[in-house]
Amino acid sequence: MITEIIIAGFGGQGVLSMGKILAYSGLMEDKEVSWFPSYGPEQRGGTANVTVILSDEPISSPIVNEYDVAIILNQPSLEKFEPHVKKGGILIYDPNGIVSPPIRKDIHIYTTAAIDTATQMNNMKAFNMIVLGGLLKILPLVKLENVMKGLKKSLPERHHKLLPMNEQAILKGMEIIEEYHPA
Amino acid sequence: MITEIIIAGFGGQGVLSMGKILAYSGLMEDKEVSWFPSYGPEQRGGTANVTVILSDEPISSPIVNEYDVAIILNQPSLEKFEPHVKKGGILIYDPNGIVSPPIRKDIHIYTTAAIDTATQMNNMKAFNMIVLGGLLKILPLVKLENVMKGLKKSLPERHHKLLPMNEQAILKGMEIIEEYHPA
Amino acid sequence: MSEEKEIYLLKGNEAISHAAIRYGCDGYFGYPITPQSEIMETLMDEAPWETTGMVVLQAESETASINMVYGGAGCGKAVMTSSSSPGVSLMLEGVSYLAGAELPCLLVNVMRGGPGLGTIQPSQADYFQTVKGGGHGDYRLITLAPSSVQEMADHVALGFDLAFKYRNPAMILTDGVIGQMMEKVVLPPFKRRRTDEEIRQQCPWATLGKPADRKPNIITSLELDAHKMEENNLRFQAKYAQIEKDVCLYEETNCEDADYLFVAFGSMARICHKAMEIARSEGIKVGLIRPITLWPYPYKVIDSYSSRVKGILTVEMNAGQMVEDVRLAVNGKVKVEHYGRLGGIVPTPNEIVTALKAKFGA
Amino acid sequence: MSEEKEIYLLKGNEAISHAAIRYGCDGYFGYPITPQSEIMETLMDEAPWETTGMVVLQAESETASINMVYGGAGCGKAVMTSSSSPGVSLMLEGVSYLAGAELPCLLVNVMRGGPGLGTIQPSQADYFQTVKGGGHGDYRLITLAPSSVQEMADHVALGFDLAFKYRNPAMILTDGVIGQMMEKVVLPPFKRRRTDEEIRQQCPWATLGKPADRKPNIITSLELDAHKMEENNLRFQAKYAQIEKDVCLYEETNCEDADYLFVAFGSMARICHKAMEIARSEGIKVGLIRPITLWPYPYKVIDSYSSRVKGILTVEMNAGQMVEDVRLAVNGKVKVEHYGRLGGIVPTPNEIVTALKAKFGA
Amino acid sequence: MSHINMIDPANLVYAKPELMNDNTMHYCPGCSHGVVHKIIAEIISEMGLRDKTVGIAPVGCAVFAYNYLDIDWQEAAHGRAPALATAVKRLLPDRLVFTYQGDGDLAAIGTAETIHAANRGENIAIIFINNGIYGMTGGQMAPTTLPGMVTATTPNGRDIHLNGYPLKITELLAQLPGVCLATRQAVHTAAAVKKTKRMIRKAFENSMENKGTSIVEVVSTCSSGWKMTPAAANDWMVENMFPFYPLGDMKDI
Amino acid sequence: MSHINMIDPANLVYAKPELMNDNTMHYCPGCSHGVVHKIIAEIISEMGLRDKTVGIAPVGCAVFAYNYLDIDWQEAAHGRAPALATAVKRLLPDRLVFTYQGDGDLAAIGTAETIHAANRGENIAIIFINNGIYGMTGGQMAPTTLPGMVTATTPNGRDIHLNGYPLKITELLAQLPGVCLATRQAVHTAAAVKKTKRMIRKAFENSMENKGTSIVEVVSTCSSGWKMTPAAANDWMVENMFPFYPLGDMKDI
Amino acid sequence: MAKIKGTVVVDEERCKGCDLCVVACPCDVLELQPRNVNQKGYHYVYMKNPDECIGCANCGYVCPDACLTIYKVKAE
Amino acid sequence: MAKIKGTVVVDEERCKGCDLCVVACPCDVLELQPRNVNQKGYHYVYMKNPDECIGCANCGYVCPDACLTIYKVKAE
Ligand SMILES: Cc1ncc(C[n+]2csc(CCOP(=O)(O)OP(=O)(O)O)c2C)c(N)n1
Ligand SMILES: Cc1ncc(C[n+]2csc(CCOP(=O)(O)OP(=O)(O)O)c2C)c(N)n1
Ligand code: SF4
Ligand code: SF4
Ligand code: SF4
Ligand code: SF4
Ligand code: SF4
Ligand code: SF4
Ligand SMILES: [Mg+2]
Ligand SMILES: [Mg+2]
Repeated sequence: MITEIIIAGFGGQGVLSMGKILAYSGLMEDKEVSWFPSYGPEQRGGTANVTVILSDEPISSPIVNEYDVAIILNQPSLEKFEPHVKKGGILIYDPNGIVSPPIRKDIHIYTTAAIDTATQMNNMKAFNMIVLGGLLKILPLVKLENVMKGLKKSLPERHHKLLPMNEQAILKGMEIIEEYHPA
Repeated sequence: MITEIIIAGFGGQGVLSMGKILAYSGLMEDKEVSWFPSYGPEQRGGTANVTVILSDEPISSPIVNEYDVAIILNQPSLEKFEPHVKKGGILIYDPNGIVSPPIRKDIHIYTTAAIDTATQMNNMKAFNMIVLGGLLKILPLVKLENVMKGLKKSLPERHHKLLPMNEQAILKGMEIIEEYHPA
Repeated sequence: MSEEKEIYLLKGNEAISHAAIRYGCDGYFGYPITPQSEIMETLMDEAPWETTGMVVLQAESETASINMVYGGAGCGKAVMTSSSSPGVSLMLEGVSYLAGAELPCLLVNVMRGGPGLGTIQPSQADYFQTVKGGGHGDYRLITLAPSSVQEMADHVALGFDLAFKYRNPAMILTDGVIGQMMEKVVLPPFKRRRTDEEIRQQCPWATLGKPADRKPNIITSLELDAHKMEENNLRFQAKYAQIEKDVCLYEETNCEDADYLFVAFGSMARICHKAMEIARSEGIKVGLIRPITLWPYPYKVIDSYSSRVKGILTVEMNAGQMVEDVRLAVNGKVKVEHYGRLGGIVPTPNEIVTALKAKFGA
Repeated sequence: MSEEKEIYLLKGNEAISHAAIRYGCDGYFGYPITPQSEIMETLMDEAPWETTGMVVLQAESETASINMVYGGAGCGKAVMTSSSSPGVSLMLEGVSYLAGAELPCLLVNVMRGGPGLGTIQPSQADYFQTVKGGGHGDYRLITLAPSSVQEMADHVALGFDLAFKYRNPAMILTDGVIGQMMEKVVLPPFKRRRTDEEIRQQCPWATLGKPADRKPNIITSLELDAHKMEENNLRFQAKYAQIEKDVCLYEETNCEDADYLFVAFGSMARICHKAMEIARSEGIKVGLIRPITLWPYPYKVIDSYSSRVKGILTVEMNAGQMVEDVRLAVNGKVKVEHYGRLGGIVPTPNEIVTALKAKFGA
Repeated sequence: MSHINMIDPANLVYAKPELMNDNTMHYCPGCSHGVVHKIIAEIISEMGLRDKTVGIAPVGCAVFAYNYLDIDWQEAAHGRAPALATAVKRLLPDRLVFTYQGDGDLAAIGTAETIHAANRGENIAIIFINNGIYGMTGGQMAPTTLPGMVTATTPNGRDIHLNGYPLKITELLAQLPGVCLATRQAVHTAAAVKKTKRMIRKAFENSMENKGTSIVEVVSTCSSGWKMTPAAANDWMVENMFPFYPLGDMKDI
Repeated sequence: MSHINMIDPANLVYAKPELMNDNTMHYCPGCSHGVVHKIIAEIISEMGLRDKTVGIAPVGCAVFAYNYLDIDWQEAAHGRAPALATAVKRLLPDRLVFTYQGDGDLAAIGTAETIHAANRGENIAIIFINNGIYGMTGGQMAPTTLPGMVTATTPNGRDIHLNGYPLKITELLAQLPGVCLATRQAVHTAAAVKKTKRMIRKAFENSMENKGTSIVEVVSTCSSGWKMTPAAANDWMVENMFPFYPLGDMKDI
Repeated sequence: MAKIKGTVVVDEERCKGCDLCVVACPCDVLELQPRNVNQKGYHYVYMKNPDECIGCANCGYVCPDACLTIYKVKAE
Repeated sequence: MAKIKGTVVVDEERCKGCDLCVVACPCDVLELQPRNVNQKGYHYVYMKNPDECIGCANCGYVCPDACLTIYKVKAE
């Protein structure tokens, strides 16, 4: 099995690190993983994205044409990546700031009100974990325990105290994700 | 007709400028000419040489294996170039400072006591013109008047007052050249 | 040690830094430039001067960096630098000096799109610069083209080892894809740095200070006497011929029954691998040759297929550079075409398959 | 004017300087290096700033020189620099920028033996650097290879004209033989420098100050958007293809009945000419192809002999560089061999004839 | 008078400069570059020199300066802006020629070009944005990074023994006979902005009057590189940068 | 006592230094390079550091320094000696590392490397031969060429408007915190030679004691480039170079 | 007594919410939108206390993105 | 009274005839060979007034080519 995922949003939203945690989680499950970011000069509010591939076989190309899963966190990214989700694939987006929602009917679309939830939790840092929770709910790519292991691995020691908060955020994300059907 | 000449000695002896005057003289006679120096960082008393070719036809290579004429002004140059004079060719040298004179019997060898003569004339600057005079005596490659024209052309205006002195030196050189027969 | 066999998830750039420390690298000198700044940043973060004693210095420019490499290499130390295309161009005088003075060292170019300031996106347009002659004069760089993060790590030791074996600079020629992507990687075990005494033995030419019992060691690329300079060059050429005999790394995949071959290096080989899978799934028998050393180039292995396949497609992120070497390899025996994307665009597997069909009617 | 048809006896280097002044060159920026320092020295001596208004400036380095050229060229001015091998290596980032910003200018490399500091004697070992890619990225330099002092003068105008026609840097690639030798030369008549108004018309892209009625002119090689950067590159490639169609200079001598061909450029073509004479005098029918433009390269004309001759010998003062282009030209149809001397040694006509016999049993 | 009624050209006291176009600047929020851009735009307008100006952009965050000010621009290779400017000014002696450079560009890789252009007394103005860091490439140490300052390549703070001392290049330049103006300013307050504007205007006048090289250093913030909010960065600058890089004129002749 | 009898090691007061070998130096008659070579050879012997010394030769007339002093040498690319020295000294911290550079090498193409090595306070000694000209390449203008001085590229004398000002780089270096010693000396008289020797020795001691960067400028002659006899060149130097490049210590801490 | 009054027009789409104008204002006139963001996702600035504005333009001078236009009148 | 006497040994083949030692000598001891040259063509230095030499070594210090060896004794 191979799952090709794009995560895209504004720089600063934690797009790259969400991808990193996903990749680390895959690593904990002995999967093959690849993580390829859009990179550049400081993103300065521009868009950022990362392609994460989890696979049981060696991964040939870290760059792909189409995605099994697209996680979309702002309007420009939605426009850019919605067309590249594989038929029957998954698109998850946070409706905050989205003025024209997705329209495809040949894919599964979900919303996660992660920004609002994080604001309510008064913890914007949890935002990307909430999104990740949503993904794991609908596509249990990796076990939660392995996500936590991955997180532990990817965070410097001094941040390990934040682990419980992150776990809560993931669980919260699993709760709030909702299916969306374009009109 | 094509004449391939090497002039070689210490840097500072006027080797390059003698070649230049020869080339200019050829120019005055509408010959094809080429002048190719050994070049380098300041010669600092090292050896310097220049290949001058005078020809009625276009000159293909400015660099040659063997010379019709070799004009030799110090010991190292003698050692270097004597073997490369064409059979039947000409070698002219100033015996001053030469400890082992030329030995070939298949070429024509001449001596010109130019250094001594110049010292006597109290005019070391005339040295290379004396040598040139010798060459012209035994091989009238270019007419004296064209040498003078060439000289005029190659010297900056402010040095034109030196022309008569140079002419005298050439004439002197024609006088003092002597054939030499190796033992 | 089990800790050392631990699997890491690292960027290609980071893998290079960790591998360098573990190799016992003595010094890194560099200047920031995207997409490779993580190499120096990782080293600064690891602070190996506190552990192995490795020196890490941010230089004032790439020009300074490469000349620091020259200074360090002249002492027989295992030193390296890294940069990306424009920065590497600034190093070329120094690279030619390194080659001319026969100094072992490791250079890394994480290529980005040019010419000029260009773009920071991935590219392979410095192939010619690296394998034909960026700097002046006849010289060669042992050139390694990793196509995975694991190879980024592995090629550090390989590059240094070859560099020291032949007293010649080695270059890891990679690009923004491999430099920036994260993959699993097994890092090599830690080796300690060589002592000065070991260097004196292994590199008797190194300038470590002249003891009474040997002549002065002189590191120079100068020889004003053209005859002696020619001798130097003949010695270099003989060495290059020896390296060509000894070293030639490549990877063949599905070539035995192939009607068409992809030839691609580095990140493009990864993408061609996927394109090969797609083409095979459509019934087109495609194989892939991945040169791992770009110099020495695997001319022979490519030529060995020249009368067995119907066509060869080189895929490069440039306007057609390695394709010349493939053409030189097959010497007219089979049609060789080039497919490339430029200026930072990474071709997708699908478009490569399409290109194959278009060029060869496959 | 008769005065202008006067015949001069000049060094190749000096011819370049006089030709530049007469062309109406606007600026020269350079740094001393043997064997080409006479170019700047002659300019300084002529003091054209007092006559034509040409700027002549000794820069602090070759790096500065090439970037001054960039600045001047960006203003649509006809500007140039010159150097020799190590100095040219230092210019390569700038050269890539010039190509990437599509700036016309004239570069001169009077090659000496490398690699490294090498020697100051003549060499042709920067062929690859010039025609394949010295700097980073896919770019091309219009490359002229004069083989006489007359051509040194003539190629100044030719180089500038082509550079401006195609908005691309042009390079005169020559060596210490041609740079240092004196020959007869007819200098071109004086042309006055273009006025700013003329430049505005001929180079609407030039940065001369933005009047109200046009958009700002921007000279840059940067484009962070990879798609746009690819478009830029495709534009460059299209331009290069056009130049390849339009421009290709070479000289054929005695090729009609030839059994063997010499292919050689610059000073080596002169020496091969003599070798050809010697060989013919011995009854070996040898012809000579002298590429005058090294890029675009006369692939077609060489290929046109590939089924008519028994062998081709390229003669170069390097370890075998242009020979690859000759091989690419004939694509296996005829045996191509290389003869070269290295490190500053100029081969003699005799040894070339000997090499021909040895390689082909001619 | 209601707010809406005040909005009348007659009452205008401050607006986006005419020469600054509508492109969104790519700079991070609060980046000093934008302020200096505005100042330059205003001066060129005020001096009526739009058609006589050639700006030289650096490699650094200001590489895209050419996208924001509607004048002719050249984009230089990293550190070489003074070399470009030298040629431009010598070939177009009646133009205003200025470079706009960051600390990495001017004081690291471009050290030789900067010093030699200034020492030749090229009639150019050099605007030098000293934010103590390499902004563009993600916050590595610059030659001007303060001791102890954390950057991507000094994760534990600049250690002078490992990384050398911060370089006060403007002090060096001030001593060169070719330099007619050398000053250090900032743009964190309205007053500072006005002072900086006066000095840049003077630098531009010097270029037009061929008086030699002028250098205006602007001590700046880089909130992204410093990992602070823009306001906090200003405070940090006042507290830490100013003592080391004191504002004021070093030379003005 | 007859002259022949005086020739006894016991009576020796001066001889070719032990570390200087028998190769004929390629320098022109009277060239200052030779004198400075001798001084360096003497000091290394006296300090007993032959087996601990790495010298860095420049591109310039002294490129062949490695042929004359029997120590380990590296020959640097033009202007980059301080970069080499930086790496050598950091990798071999207990060695004596010095560069030997001409004015073109150090103060033109190598400006950035010189300033940054000094500013980092690399523990190296820089011996700087300022002869106001590019000797090696045939006498072109150097950054230190005096106004009015005739060279191959200033045939009518250096004109500061065309060619810029002479650069007093040692004065600049003296101000960098990384520099512990900056001095300007000469070698035209026995007394000057002795003084220069003291300062170079100090510079070498500084390198061994890791006190920072030392720079010893030696105002020198280039009789070939200046087109004078060596003796006349010395006089010209005293009359013309010394007023502009006054001898003395600028910094010594 | 003539009182000086000012007003500030914000180019909301240009604003990057850097807060520098807010800090620079001597009269506490400005504030970043606490919730609303512009299309680029920034909390842009607005006049919280419009009547306090004296039209000094301090805000304008320090705004890096030239988002602010300032007008001033002498009010009765 | 003890008089200081010196002598100078010239490495004639090393000497380049630069004249610097001649100029440096306080006692007019040295001179360049007016006619003779060494193998490199230089008029090398010799002791014209050997008895004037005080062994001060000034000549040695300034000789760029390290041609001079100087000895000194206290003569009665
Ligand atoms: C030759 C070269 N080396 C390195 C780089 C990468 N680079 C781009 S900008 C920059 C430094 C920018 O810092 P600074 O000049 O301080 O400007 P800032 O971004 O801080 O305004 C560097 C190192 C490059 N583009 N070219
Ligand atoms: C990159 C490069 N540029 C130019 C040269 C040519 N070159 C050799 S030495 C030299 C200048 C030497 O002058 P200086 O440093 O003053 O030393 P000097 O010969 O006067 O002792 C130059 C320009 C070179 N070798 N390499
Ligand atoms: S990185 Fe720093 S200098 Fe660059 S735009 Fe952002 S704040 Fe400004
Ligand atoms: S050219 Fe000048 S510096 Fe060079 S060796 Fe001769 S005198 Fe000395
Ligand atoms: S104009 Fe002055 S008072 Fe009004 S908002 Fe701006 S800073 Fe505040
Ligand atoms: S200073 Fe400008 S960009 Fe910043 S918050 Fe105020 S208006 Fe917005
Ligand atoms: S030792 Fe003194 S006195 Fe004797 S020759 Fe030398 S300089 Fe003259
Ligand atoms: S100083 Fe030395 S080289 Fe010069 S003349 Fe005297 S002994 Fe000879
Ligand atoms: Mg900065
Ligand atoms: Mg000098």
